[in-house]
Amino acid sequence: MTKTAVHSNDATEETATRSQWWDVWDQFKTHRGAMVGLIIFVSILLFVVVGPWVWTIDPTHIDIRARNQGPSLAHPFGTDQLGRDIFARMMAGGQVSMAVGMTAMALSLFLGTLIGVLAGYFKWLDGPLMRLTDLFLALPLLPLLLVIILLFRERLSSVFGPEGGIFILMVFAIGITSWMQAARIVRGDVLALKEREFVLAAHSIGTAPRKMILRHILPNVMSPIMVSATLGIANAIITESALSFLGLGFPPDFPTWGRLLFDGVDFLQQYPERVLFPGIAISLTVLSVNYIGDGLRDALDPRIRGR
Amino acid sequence: MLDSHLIDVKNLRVEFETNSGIVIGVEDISFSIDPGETLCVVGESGSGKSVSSLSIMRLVEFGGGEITEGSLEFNRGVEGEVDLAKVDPADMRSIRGNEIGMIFQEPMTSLNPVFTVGKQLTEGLILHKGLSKSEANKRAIEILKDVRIPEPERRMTQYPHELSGGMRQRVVIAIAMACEPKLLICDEPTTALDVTIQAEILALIDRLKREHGTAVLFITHDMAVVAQMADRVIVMYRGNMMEEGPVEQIFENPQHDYTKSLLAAVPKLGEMTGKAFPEPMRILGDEDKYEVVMAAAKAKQEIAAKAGEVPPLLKVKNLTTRFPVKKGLLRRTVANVHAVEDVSFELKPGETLSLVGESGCGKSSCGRSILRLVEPQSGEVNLGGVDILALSPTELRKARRDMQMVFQDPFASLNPQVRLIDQVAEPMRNYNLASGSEVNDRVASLFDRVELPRSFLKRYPHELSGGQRQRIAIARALALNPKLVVADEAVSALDVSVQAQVLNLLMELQADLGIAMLFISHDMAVVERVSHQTAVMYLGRIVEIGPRQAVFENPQHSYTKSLMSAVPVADPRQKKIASDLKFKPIPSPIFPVSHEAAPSVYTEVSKGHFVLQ
Amino acid sequence: MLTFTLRRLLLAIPTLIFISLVIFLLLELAPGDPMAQVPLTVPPEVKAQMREALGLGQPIHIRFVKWLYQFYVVEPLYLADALFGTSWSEGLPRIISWQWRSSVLDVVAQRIPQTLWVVGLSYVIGAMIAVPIGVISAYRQYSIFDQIGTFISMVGFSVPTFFTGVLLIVIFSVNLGWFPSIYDTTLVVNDWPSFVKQLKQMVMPVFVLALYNAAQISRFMRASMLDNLNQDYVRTARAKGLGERAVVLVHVLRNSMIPVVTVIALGVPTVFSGAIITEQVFKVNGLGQLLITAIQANDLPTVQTLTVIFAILIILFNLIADILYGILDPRIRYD
Amino acid sequence: ERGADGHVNIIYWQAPSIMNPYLSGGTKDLEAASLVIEPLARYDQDGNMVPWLVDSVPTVENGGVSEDLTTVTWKLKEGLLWSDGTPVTSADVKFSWEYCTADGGGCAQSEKYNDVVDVETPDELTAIVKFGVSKPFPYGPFVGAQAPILQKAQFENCLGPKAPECTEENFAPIGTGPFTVTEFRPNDVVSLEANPNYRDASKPAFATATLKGGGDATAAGRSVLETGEFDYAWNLQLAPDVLANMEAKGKGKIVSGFGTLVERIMVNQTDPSADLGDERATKKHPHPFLTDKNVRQALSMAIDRELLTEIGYGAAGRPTCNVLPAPAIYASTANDGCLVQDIAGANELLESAGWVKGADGIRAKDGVRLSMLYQTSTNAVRQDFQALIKQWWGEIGVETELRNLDASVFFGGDPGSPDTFQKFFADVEMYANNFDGTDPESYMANWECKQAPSPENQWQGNNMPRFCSEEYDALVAKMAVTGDINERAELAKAMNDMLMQEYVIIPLVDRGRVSAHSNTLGGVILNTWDSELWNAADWHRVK
Ligand SMILES: Nc1ncnc2c1ncn2[C@@H]1O[C@H](COP(=O)(O)OP(=O)(O)OP(=O)(O)O)[C@@H](O)[C@H]1O
Ligand SMILES: Nc1ncnc2c1ncn2[C@@H]1O[C@H](COP(=O)(O)OP(=O)(O)OP(=O)(O)O)[C@@H](O)[C@H]1O
Ligand SMILES: [Mg+2]
Ligand SMILES: [Mg+2]
Repeated sequence: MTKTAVHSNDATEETATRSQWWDVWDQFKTHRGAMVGLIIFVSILLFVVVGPWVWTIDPTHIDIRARNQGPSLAHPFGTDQLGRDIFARMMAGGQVSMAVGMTAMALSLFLGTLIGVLAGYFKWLDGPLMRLTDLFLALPLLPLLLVIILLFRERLSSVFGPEGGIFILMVFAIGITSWMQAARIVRGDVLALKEREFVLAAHSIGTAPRKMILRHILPNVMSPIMVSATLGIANAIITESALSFLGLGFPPDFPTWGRLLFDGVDFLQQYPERVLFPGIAISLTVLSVNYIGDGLRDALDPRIRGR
Repeated sequence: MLDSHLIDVKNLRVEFETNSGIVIGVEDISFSIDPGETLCVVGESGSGKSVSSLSIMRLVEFGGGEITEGSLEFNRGVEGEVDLAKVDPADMRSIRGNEIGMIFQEPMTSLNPVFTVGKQLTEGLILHKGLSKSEANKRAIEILKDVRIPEPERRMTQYPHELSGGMRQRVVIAIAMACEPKLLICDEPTTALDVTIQAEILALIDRLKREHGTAVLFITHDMAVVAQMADRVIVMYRGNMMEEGPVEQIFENPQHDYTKSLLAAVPKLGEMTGKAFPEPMRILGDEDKYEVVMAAAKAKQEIAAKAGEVPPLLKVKNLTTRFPVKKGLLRRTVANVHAVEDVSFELKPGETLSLVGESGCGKSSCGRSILRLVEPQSGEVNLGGVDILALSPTELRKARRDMQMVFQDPFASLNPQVRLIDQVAEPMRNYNLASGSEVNDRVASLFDRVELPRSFLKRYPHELSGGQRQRIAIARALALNPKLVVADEAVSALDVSVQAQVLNLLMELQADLGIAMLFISHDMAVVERVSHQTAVMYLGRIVEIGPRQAVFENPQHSYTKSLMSAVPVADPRQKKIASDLKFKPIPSPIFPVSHEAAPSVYTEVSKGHFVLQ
Repeated sequence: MLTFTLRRLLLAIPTLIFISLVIFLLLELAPGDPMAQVPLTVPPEVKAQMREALGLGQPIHIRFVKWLYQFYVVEPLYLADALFGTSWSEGLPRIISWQWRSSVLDVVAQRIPQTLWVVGLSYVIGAMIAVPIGVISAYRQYSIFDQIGTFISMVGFSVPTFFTGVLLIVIFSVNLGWFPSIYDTTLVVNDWPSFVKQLKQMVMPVFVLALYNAAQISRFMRASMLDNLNQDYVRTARAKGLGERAVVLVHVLRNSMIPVVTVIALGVPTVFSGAIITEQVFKVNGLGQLLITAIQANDLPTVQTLTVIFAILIILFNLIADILYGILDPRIRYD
Repeated sequence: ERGADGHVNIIYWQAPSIMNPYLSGGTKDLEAASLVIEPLARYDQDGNMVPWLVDSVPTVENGGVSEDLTTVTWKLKEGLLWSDGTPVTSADVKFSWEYCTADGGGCAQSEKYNDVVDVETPDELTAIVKFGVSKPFPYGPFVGAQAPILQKAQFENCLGPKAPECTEENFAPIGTGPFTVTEFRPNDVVSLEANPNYRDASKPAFATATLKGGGDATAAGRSVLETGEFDYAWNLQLAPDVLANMEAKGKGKIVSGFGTLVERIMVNQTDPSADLGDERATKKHPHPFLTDKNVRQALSMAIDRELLTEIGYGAAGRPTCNVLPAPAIYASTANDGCLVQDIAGANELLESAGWVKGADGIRAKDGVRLSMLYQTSTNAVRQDFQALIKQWWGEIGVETELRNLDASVFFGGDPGSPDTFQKFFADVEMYANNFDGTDPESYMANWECKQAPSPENQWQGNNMPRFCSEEYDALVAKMAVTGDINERAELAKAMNDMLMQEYVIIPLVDRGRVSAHSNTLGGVILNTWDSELWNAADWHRVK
C-alpha cells in the first residue's frame, strides 16, 4: 500500500500553473502503445529526413548493371529494375509520402471538423453544409482532380516553384476530396452533444459560440476525429500515389511510397521485397499514428486518464 | 459474527488513482445492517458515503477505484455468506439488482439516454424475476405508481431527458426497488423530490422494510429524514467513520464535534415564525460571524425597507412554456406538456423568491425560461429594464452576464473534459472580467467561498462527490457577480453544515451586492429561512405567492397546506411516516395540442399574498 | 420527423438538379476527349466527324437540358414501361453511351447483380464483422485481441487493395489453384456446382473488400464504444445485475452505434462506386469498372449518369442516416 | 470438325464496348468484331494481302484494278452465307460503303473510303469500287479489320444519325466470320458460338467462345500463363522479366510479331514556354535551342536503344533508327548508326557547337540553358524510359524534367486541355504510333507542314514536332501520285531518312505485339497487320 495515499479531500495541490497539456503529456507518457507508436513514428521521420544525409546514394541514379539485385551491403534493400537503390528511394519517397500524408490528412480533418461542427452546431448552416457534403461525395473524383489540376497547376507552379506547387496542389486535391466522412460523423456527434446539459450550462454563463465549439464541443468529439486521422493518413498516401500514377502529381522519377508499392506489385512474384518495403513503411506509419491517436485520445479523456 | 447481520462491512478501504497520485476514498469503515433495519449514513459531502455504497455493489472498480482492504460479508440466505469483496463476477451479477438494489445520486446521468424509461425499468425484472415482457411492463407500471410518477403508462415510453429532475430520480428509485432486493442502498434518493413525494417515497421504503424485511442503507443530508427513517446512524467525515449509534442516541447525545455541528446547523420548519426577514443559518463554532452577518443584514434590510418601494429587478408576466410530446416512428407531436402556464411575478434586487412545489410541476422549466435557456411560448420577461425575450443572440449573451443559473443536476451540467479551474474561470474569461493569474486567484477565492479545497482546482468533474460538484456549479454561477441568480436545487446535495455555509454565503453576497435570487428548492425549512417571497407551484401554475411569512404562517391553497404538513421533523421521536399521510392522485400536465389553457386568476388574501382561484 | 423527411425529400430535387449541373460542368471542364481511345491512325477530320455524331457540336446548355430531360423524365418512363408494360416512353430518346452507342441504363442494370453480389456482400460482411470486432476491442482495450485487431485493421486499411488483391491471386489462384483469378460475370447459378463456382469466384474479392471495410468501420466502432463505456448509465446497468454481455451489447452498443450508423450509411453508396480497384483486379466488371472505363474513355453521358445515380444514393442514404440518428438518439431534434 | 473442341476463353484487358468497328475506332472493338464480321481481303502475318471473302485480291496485273488506278473490281466467293443463312451479295458490300459514309453517322473508318465515289454492283457477286482520283494504293475500302462487310438487311435502317439506335445490330452483327454473338455485355464480356453457316464446314473447332475484357495486362498474362484459366491473352505489354517469369510456369507460350509501331521521341521545334500565352508552341516562336540540329542529334546519340529495348520490351521489341521500320521494302538502313550509344560523341558535338557546361553541369549558350520538359503518357515502361533517358541526357549536360500524363488526357484531342500530345506544351514527348495495313502513304504525310497542330486547326494534326520542309512536302505530294511499289518505297525511305537526319523525331524501339496462348490452344498465328483474331477459325484444342 502506498504511503503517500491521502484522503481525497486532502490531496496536496501542485503548482497550479501547470497547464492541462502537461497532464495530457504525463498521461500520454504512461501509455505504452502510444509511446511505442511515437518512437516508431519518430524513427520513420528520422529515417526519411536524416537518412538521406547518411545514405548519400541519389535515389534517381540509374546503375543499369546493378539491376534487380537483392539486398546486399551496397544496397540494403536491393535495387529496382533500373538499378536504382531502393533504400535511397524509400527515404526519398518517405519524405514525400509523409509530408503529403500528414498535411493532406490535417487539411481534410480541418475541413471535415470545421464543416461538421458548423453544420451540427448552427442549425441554419446544417442544410446548406450537408448538401455541400452530399455534392462533394457525389462528385466523381478523377474528373474533379483533373479539373483542379488543370486550373491550378500552372498558377501554383509559378508561385511556389514546380515541386512546391505540385505539393500544395496534391495536398489541396486530397484534402478537398476526403473531408466528407469526417464532416458527417462530427456533425452527428455535435448534434447529440448540443443537447447535453453542460452545453446549456455553458450557454447560461455566456460562452460565445466560438468558445463553445472549441472548449465544449470539440474535445468531446475527439475520438472519431482521431480515427479519421489515422485512416486519413493511409488514404492520403495511397491517393497521392494514384494521382502521381495518373500523371496528376509528382514527376514520374520522383519516388513515393505509394508509387514504389504500385510499381512493385508487378514484380510481386520475383522480387516480393519490392512491395514489402513500401507496404511495411506505409503500414507502420499508419499503425504508429493510430497508436499515437489512441494514446492521445485516452490522455485527453479525463475519465480514462489516471487509470 | 452475528448470524442475523445481512451485511457486515469490516475495515473497508477504497483507493483511487488520480493525477496527483493515489488518494483514499474511504478508510477503515465498519458497519453492519440487519434485515428490516435502516442504517442512515450522514456526513460531510465528499466524506465517502457514495464510495462506500458503491463498494458494496462492487461498482467502484468500474469508476477507477479499488477495494484495497476489508471484507464485505453478505448473507445470501440459503446460499450462505459470501464476501462481496472477493466473490466472482458472475455471482456478483446475480446479487446486484436482485439482492442488493441501489439508487444513484445523479439521476440524469445514471439513466441511459437512448432507452425509454420502460425498457430500463423492466430489464432487471425480466432478468432476475424471469417475467415475460408484458408482465414486466405491468409490474413496472405498478412500481412507477408506487413512486408516485404521474401518468405512469405514458412515462414508460418517454426518454429520460423528457422528465423533470424529480421524475428521473423516481425512475432510478423504481429501478432499484423493482426486484424487491434484500438490501436497498439509497444514495440521496429524495434530495430532488418535494416534501410530499419525499414523504411518499419514505413511506414506500419503510413499507418495504416492514413487510419484506428489506435492509436499507440510506445516505442523506437531510437530518429530518434521518430522524424519520433511521434505526441506526453512522456519521462520516473525511473518509472515516466518526460515530455510530441508534438514531436517538445520535440526535440526543452526539459525541463527535462534527456530529454536533451538523445537528446544530439543521434548520427547522417553524423557526422563523414571526420574523419578517430571512436569517442566516446557524453554524456551530461560528457564532461570532453569525452575529456580525445578522447585524449587517438586518441593517441593510431595514434601510431597504425604509427606502420604500425599490423598482423590481425582474418582472415576469404570463410566462408560458410547453414541450411537445412526440410519438411513433415519425415522431409527430401528439400533445404538449404544459410545463409553465401563465406565470407572473416580480422580484426586487436583494430579495429571494423561493419557488416550491411538487416535483415536475415546472419549477426548473420556469427558471430556464426566464433565462431563455428554453424558449418560452409566450409571456414577458423583463430584467432590469431589458426585455429578455426580445433579445438577439448576441444581446442575449451580453445579458446573461447579469443572470446566472445553478443547474439542478450538477454532474450533467459540467463538461466532463474540462478541469474545474477552467470551468469556474470560463464565465470570467467569456466576459473578459479578468485575465492571467487574476483569473486563477479569483477562482481560488471562489473555491474558498464554497468550501472546496484548492487541491480540487485541477480535478475533473467525475472525480468529485455529488455535493462537491454542486459547489462547483454555485461557484461558476457566482463568478460573474450576476444581478439575478436562479438557484435550482442549489444546495440540496450538500450536507447541512456545508449547506449552511453556502447559504450564508449566498445571503451575504445578496446583502452585499443586491443579488436577486430565484431559489428553487424542496426543503421547506431552508426556504423558510432564506426567502423574502415564496411562490408555490402546482401543475405549471403558481397557486400561491406572497411574502414568506404570509405563505408559511397562513397558507391558503390546499396544495400549500399539504406541502407544509408533509415536511418531516428532525426528531427521531416524532416519526410520522406513513401514518397520517394521504395524498391526492397527481394530475397530468400533458394536454392535447388543441387544449386551450385558462388564464390564471388570483385573489389577494392580504397585502401581496395572492392565491389562485 | 415526417415533415423532416418530406422536407428533405423535397429539398433533394433541387439539390439533385444542382448536383447534376455541377457534375456536368465539371465533366465539361475536365480535360479529356472521347476520341482519346481512337487510334492515332484515324485522321483528325474523321475524329471531328465522330465528335459531331456524338452530339458534341451542340451548345452546352442544350446538352445539359437534354440530359436532364432524358434522365429525370424519359428514363423513369422507360422503367415504368418495363415494370408495368405501359408504353409511355415510346420514341423518346434515352441516354446513349458514347462507347457502346446504346442505352447507358441498360448496361447499368446489367452490372447491378455482380456489384451487389461482390461489393454489396463484402460490405455487409465487413460491417457485420466490424461491429463485433470494434465492440470486443473496446471492451478489452489493449488486450491481445485488441492489439491484433488493431494491427490487422490498420494493415488492412493502409495496404491498398491493388496489392492485397494481387497477393491473394498469386497465392490462391497461381500457387494453390483454389480460386479463379478472373470473375465470370456470365455464370448463371442454377444448381449446386454452379453455386459452388460462384462462391469460389467471390471468395477473394469479397474477402479483400470486406477486410478493407471492416478495418475502417471497426475503428470507428471501437472509438465510439470507448467513449460510452465509462458513462454513468453503464454503472446503473451493472447495478441492475445485468451481465457484462447485456451491459455492453444493449446499453453501450446502442449509444455507440449512433455515430457508427453514419459511417455505415455513408459507406453504402460507395458500394456502388467505390470498389473500382478491386473490381479491376478481379475483373468483376461491376459499376465501378463501368465508371472508370467510362471516365477513361471520356464517355460523358455514362459518367454523368452513373455519377448522378451515385448522388441519388448518397442523398438517400444520408437521409436514412439522419433518420436513423433521430431514432437511435431521442435527444436529437430535427425541427 | 466444327464445335468438337468445346469452349475457348479469350481475354482482352481492355474490354470491347461495341461489335461494330464503324462506330468505334478502338482496337479492342475491331478485334472483337473480327471474330464475327470480315473484310473482303486482309493482311496475313507477314503483311501480305490475302483474299478473304473473295477468291483473289484484285491487282493491276490480274485486271482487278484499272490501269488508271480508279476502279477496283472485287468478286465475292460463291456460296457465301451470312450466319443467318442468307447469301452474301455485292449489295452488302456496297451497303457497307454507304453505311460508313452516310452523313451524321460519325463513322470511325471513313478514311478507308476516302475518294470512293461509287460502288457498282453489276451482279450479285461483283462489286466495283470507283475512286474519284487515281489511287496508287486502292486497298482502303473493304480491306483489313477496319473495313469489314456489314449485312445490308440487318443495318438498312441504321444509316447516319440512326446508327446508335440500332443497339441489337451493333452488339450482335450478323457476319460471315467463324463465330456469332450470343450475348454482348458492353465493356465486360462477349459470348459467342460457332457460326452454323461458316464457309468451311469443319471450322471453327470451338463450339463456343468467350471474350472477356477488363483488368490489366499482368492479370491477363497471369490467367493464361500461370493459372491456365484462359486460352489467349492479347497485347501483354509487360516488363520482359515479368513475362519470362510467367512463361516459366509452363502453362502457355508467348507469341510476338512486329509491325510498324515505333516508340519515338518527338522534338518540339516551337517554343512551348508558358509566357507566350496563346502563341505557345506555335510556329511563330521557334524553339530556343531545339532548333539547333546539333542539340537534337546529340540527344539522339546519347540514347542506348539496345538497353531500352532490353529493359522495356525484351523479345517484343527491337531497337530502331527509323520512324518507318516496316514492311521490309520501306525500311531504310541509312540511319543505323544510331544503334550505338555515343555519349562522348554527343558531348563533343555539343561542345563544338558552342554549348558549354556550366557550374551545375548543364550546358548553355548565350544564356540559353539546355533544360527540357519531357512528357509522355502514364505507362510503366515509358516511365522507365524517361528515367533512363533523363540520366543519359544528364551525362551530356542536358537537364530534363519529367512529366507523365494520363493517357486519356494526353491522347485525347480536347482543345481545352494543355496536356494533350498535340498541344505539346513541352520540349520533347514520347509515344508510339503506327499505321494501318502496309501502306505508309498517309502515315508519312503526317509530317507535312500543314499538319502541324495550331490554334487555327483546333490543335488537330499529327505533325507534333511542327517539322516543316518544302522538300518533304514535295515528296509527300509525289507519293500520292506514284503507283509503282518500288518507287513508292524509295519515296517513303527518303522521307523517313529526312526526318531521321533532321532528328526531329528520335525513334527508339520498334515495338512488337506480344500475346500469349495456352499450350492447349493450337493454330494461333500472331498477326500485327490485321486483327490478332484473324484466323480464329483455325484455332483448335491441342490434346
Ligand atoms: N473516481 C474518483 N477519482 C478520484 N477521487 C474520487 C473518485 N470518486 C470519488 N472520489 C473522491 O472520493 C471522496 C468521496 O466521494 P463520495 O462520492 O463517496 O462522497 P459522498 O460522501 O458521497 O459525498 P456527497 O454527499 O457530496 O455525494 C471525494 O472526496 C471524492 O472527491
Ligand atoms: N425536454 C423536455 N421534453 C419534454 N418534456 C419535458 C422536457 N423537459 C421537461 N419536461 C416536462 O416538463 C414538466 C416540468 O419539468 P421541470 O423540469 O420544469 O420540473 P421541476 O418542477 O423542475 O421538477 P423537479 O423538482 O422534479 O426538478 C415535466 O412534466 C417534464 O416531464
Ligand atoms: Mg455521494
Ligand atoms: Mg427541476
